[in-house]
Amino acid sequence: MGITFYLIAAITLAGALAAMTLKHLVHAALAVTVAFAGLALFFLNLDAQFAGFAQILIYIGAVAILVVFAILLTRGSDLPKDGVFSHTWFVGFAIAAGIFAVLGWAVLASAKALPSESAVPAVTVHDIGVVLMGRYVLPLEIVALLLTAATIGAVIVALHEKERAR
Amino acid sequence: MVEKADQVFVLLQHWLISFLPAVLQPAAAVLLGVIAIVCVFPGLFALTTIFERKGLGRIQNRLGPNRVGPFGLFQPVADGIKALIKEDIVPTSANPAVHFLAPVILVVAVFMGFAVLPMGRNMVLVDMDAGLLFFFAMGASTELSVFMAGWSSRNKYSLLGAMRAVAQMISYEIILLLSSVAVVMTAGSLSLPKIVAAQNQYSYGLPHWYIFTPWGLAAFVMYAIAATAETNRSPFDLPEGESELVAGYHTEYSGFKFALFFLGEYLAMFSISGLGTTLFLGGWTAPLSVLAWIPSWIWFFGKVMISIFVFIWMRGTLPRLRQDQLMNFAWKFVLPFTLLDLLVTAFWRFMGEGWLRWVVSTAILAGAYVFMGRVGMYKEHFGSRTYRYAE
Amino acid sequence: MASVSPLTAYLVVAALLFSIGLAGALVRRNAIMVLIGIELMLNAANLNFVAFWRYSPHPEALTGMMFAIFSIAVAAAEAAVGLGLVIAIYRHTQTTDLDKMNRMKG
Amino acid sequence: MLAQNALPLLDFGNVPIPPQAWIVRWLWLIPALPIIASGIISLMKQPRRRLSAGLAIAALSSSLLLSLSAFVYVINTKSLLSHFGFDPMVREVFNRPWFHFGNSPVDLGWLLDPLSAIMAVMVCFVGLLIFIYSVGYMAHDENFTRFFCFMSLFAGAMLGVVVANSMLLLFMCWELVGLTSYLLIGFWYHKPSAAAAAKKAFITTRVGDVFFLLGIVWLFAQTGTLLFYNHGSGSLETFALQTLLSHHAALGLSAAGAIGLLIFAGAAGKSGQLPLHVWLPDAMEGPTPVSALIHAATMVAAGVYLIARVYPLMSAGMPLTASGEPAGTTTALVVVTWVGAATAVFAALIAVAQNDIKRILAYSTISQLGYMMAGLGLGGVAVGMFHLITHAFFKALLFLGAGSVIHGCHEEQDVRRMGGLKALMPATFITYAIGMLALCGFPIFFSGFWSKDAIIEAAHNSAFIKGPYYLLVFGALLTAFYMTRQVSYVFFGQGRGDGHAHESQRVMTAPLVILAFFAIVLGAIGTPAWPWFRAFLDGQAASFNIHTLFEAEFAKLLATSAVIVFLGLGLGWWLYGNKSPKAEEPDALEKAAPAIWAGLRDRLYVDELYGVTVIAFYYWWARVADWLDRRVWGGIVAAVAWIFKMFAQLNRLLDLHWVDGIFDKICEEFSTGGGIVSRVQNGRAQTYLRILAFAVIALAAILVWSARP
Repeated sequence: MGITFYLIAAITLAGALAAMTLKHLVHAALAVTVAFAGLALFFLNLDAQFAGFAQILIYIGAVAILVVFAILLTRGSDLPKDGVFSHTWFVGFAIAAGIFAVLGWAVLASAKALPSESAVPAVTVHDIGVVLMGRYVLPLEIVALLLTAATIGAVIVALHEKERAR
Repeated sequence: MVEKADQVFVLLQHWLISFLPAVLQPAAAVLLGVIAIVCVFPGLFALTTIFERKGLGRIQNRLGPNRVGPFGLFQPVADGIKALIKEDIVPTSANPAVHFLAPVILVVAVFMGFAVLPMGRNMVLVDMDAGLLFFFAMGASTELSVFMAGWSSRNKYSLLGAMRAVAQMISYEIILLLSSVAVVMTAGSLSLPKIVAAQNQYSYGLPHWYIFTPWGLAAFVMYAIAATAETNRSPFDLPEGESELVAGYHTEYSGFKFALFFLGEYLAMFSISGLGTTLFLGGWTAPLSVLAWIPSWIWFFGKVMISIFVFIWMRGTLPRLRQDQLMNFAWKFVLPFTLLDLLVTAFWRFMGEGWLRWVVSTAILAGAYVFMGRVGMYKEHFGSRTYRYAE
Repeated sequence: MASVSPLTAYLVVAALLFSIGLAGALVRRNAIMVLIGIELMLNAANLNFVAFWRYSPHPEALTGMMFAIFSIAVAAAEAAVGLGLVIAIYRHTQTTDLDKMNRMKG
Repeated sequence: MLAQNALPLLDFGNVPIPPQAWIVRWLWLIPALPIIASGIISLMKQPRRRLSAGLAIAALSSSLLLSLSAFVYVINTKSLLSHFGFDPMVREVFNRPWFHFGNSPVDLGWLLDPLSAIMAVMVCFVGLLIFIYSVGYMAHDENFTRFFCFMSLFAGAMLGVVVANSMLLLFMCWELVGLTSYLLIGFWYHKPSAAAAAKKAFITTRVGDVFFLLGIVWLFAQTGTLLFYNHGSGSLETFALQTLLSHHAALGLSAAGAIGLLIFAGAAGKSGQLPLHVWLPDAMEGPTPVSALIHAATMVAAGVYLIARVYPLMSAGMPLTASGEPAGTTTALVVVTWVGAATAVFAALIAVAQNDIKRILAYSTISQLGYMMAGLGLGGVAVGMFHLITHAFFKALLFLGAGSVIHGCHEEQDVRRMGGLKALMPATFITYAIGMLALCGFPIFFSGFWSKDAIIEAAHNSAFIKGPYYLLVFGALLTAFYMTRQVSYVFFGQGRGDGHAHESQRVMTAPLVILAFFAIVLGAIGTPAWPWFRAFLDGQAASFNIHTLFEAEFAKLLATSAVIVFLGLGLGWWLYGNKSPKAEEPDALEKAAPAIWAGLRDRLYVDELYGVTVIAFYYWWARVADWLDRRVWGGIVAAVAWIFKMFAQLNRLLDLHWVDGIFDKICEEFSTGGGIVSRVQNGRAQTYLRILAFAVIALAAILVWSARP
């Protein structure tokens, strides 16, 4: 529980909060990128090198870019005219707070039962590869199929329909 | 003596940190490495700019810079001073924070990539287990900075240039990654020093570089194409096509921020050349076993400089592509071919030693190349250009 | 906070992140921001997985890590399809405001 | 099947016959290949001309190869059997059960014996030549692929008739032949006359087929099997024939005789025998290759082939002498003989007064079919079949020649508008002349002479039926006469047509030359000196004996027929040779006897007779049925409908006031309730998400509450 943890937590939560509250969509997208980067740092801090780099590669390199593309394509970079939040925003915040209360209570209530091994796991990329190709080969194939389907699906969904072109 | 020359920088580092208490030694070693990288590559950048301008000059049948210093060698210094003392203009409508952060993030992310490149025997800053993944993660981060630069400038040319750059970089990053995966499959590691070590063998005095296999050659060609596109170099320099977009995403940058972009671009070129060298050209290993006495870092930087020369040469030779040609080329030719190359690599791996795998792999790749190039790309009009002149 | 074990701290951070994401998903009017909120929620879950993996008695089984990696891959697919849908909806309705997308009203 | 036939041979140990001959098992491929080809062609687009024609020809060529190997197999097996002292009759069958009819299984099968082997070879060969000829003849037709589809199907169906070993299979293929003949005759369906002719052919043959079907059913009822041969239990084998003979039908006929006559009615329909011949001349409306195929090799031959196939049934109960020679005849055969002989003369008479080149040939075909029938009735299978085979070749030759003439004269069919083509179309002329001489029975050198002579000889030698001999001889005279008339009109004299005639292309003349060659040489296999054909069919060895030609009895006959032929030729040449009358000028015979000429020209009023009798009767009957339908049945139906309508009215009232009222009330309540609930579904995704999250909180609360200590 070093200073690093608090620093990263602060960066991540600040990024997430900014993303959810900033008016300007591009700013929000950049803020969420900060949150993603913070999460990647969390992963590195947790000795999960592979997951951390994958997080950077996928979330910062792909998802964030995708989000800003979508924002620009839907003219989201203009400021919204009638408010960022929906008019019943209070209900939403209340429910989110309720969820946090439930989760927090659950975590704190079970704190004693949680494992707390502190030895750094000696896991190399090679081990991950072996497990991916061995025990988790079926999920891997399914994810591959899912990604293919998602790629095709996204292309088809977003395809420009010629008849409806204005 | 030979050994000493090879390890001169390592020994220097050890000698320097030996003056410090043991607690501080690891941190100091890293700090020294970082300082070395931060000093060497910008120096190389300065050297390359004059090299490029002179080279392009020769290609275009003129002299190039020749006023500042002997043979114009001090031109980069003059340029640097000019960039530093120039007024830093930020457009009024621009988003100042993002506008400022973009070049910084770019340069930082690019510098990060050098951390895992082995520049000589035992000369790697961090020997990371997932080094290659780290390199690509950092490479992916540059895209966002390009977008930030283009968007925050509030300029149509900047935004268009940024969008083009991002689209192009995303498309070609996949190819870059997949062509590297072929090497990873064979070497069995994501760690770059290990990949170099796997190539550090000789039979009949010739090295076991991956470029000297059918799949390796194919992967290298694809890697080179993708690297050119990834660094926005000609003929893939559409994001900065001055005839269309003024200067692309850094149109609104001036002074030192512009210099940072300039620096970032060249650093990206170095790092991607360095990675290509590491993956396919045996990194710091000598091309012939008899030449192994020459220090390894000389080989590494020599290979990188040759790649840089090829970049410059291409820039002086090839015309720019069209946007649709660029995308079609990436998705319809290079990507399928790279995927096929992955299959061939797996095939190579499991076929065992012998001449048969050479014949089969070469046949598959050559057949696919001819088929996809002739048949698949026929409609994309990549054939010889036709010119029409005014009557 | 010194008495809090590392895992608990990570879990609390993840819960906070999840709630922020959920709040965003519940109150933002823009569909893209709702998707970002959902991504944040997914990431919070990933953080939980990795944290559990790190502090579990058998990290060499790699279960939590694998879960996180697969979850990242699935999230990428989800983002692609979700944003594609947003763009498609935008083309039809010229808006990404969820409050205006109520044609399915019963 | 085969194994049982060949097993005794295996006892010798060194017999070179394989225990299972593949050709028997794969015999079905002979009809199947053209049928499959036609199926494939039917899927092709119209412009795929070369491919469709190529496919049809390739399929039929393959069938020809298979037929030839079957033929060779029969010859080889026969010589082997006779060499080892067995009965040299080759008859191998391959049967498969198809379905059960009550308790009796209905089998399908195919049969390889000399008759089917030689018939299959003939059909394939002549058909193939006609196919090749069609490529040239139909070259300009837009429905080229459809034509080859039909032709291929037609050839396949005919081959099915040939190899069938089951009355049922034979009948199915028989009907398929009928269908395709309808399609082909009506190929140019946009011509009303062609459409009418197709209909006429279809309906007329159907009249015969009804009797045929009755015969089949009767046969099945009596013998319990429809197979021809099945190792002693087939319907044409001794046991079944004995059963049939022991049953007596009406008029002193045995069941065998009655069934034989019913089957003959079917054969008469297909082969255009006397009462049912009317469709054949009209069938000339189809394209010429179709005429050639129908008239020479396939459809009309099917009837003769059928009689030859069921000959054991027809001749059942025939008294035999001690040496096995027939010592009497049966009623069925007598009927066949008389009908055949009458048809021969009748059709030949009509042919004299026709002016359409193809119509003359059509009547000639009917006449020759009469000869074949008479030959079957008088001399048995070999005599009739020999004429069938030779006739197939020279009649195909004549039809294709006629087609070539028509093609060359720009679709002109009237012989009076032709003339002088001898010089313009030399290849056609020479081959046509060969065909004509073969048909006339020009002595010694032409196949027609030997086959026709065999029939006349059989008629002369027959001790039981005398009349047909004179009819047949008169028919031969007429044949020579009308063919001379036709050839004189077409090829000699001055050209009378408009437009310039030209020789046809190679692809059309080449089949003519091949057919002409066979029209000459085919006679060699059936001369009395070397009766190979008869021996082949009867399963005996043939021996060469030149002296039979010079026996007094035979020489007398030979001389008679020669004299008759020359008389006919001379008469024809005297009246028409090199005269080149004008087209509008009355015929030479018409000047002599206008009344007879008019009768002959109008085809002896058979069509008109049918018009006032059968067709008029059907019209009247149809009118009665129509009246019944409209007044009686229609009235009943209307009454029933009215009653139901009344019921429906009653029902409607009930529905309107009671059922609907209650239902509407319930629906209203539902609608109000739904309106209240639907407020929750406001179409906003976030509302749903909130409900979901709220539910999670609620669930957690319940959990916490219930887990409370």
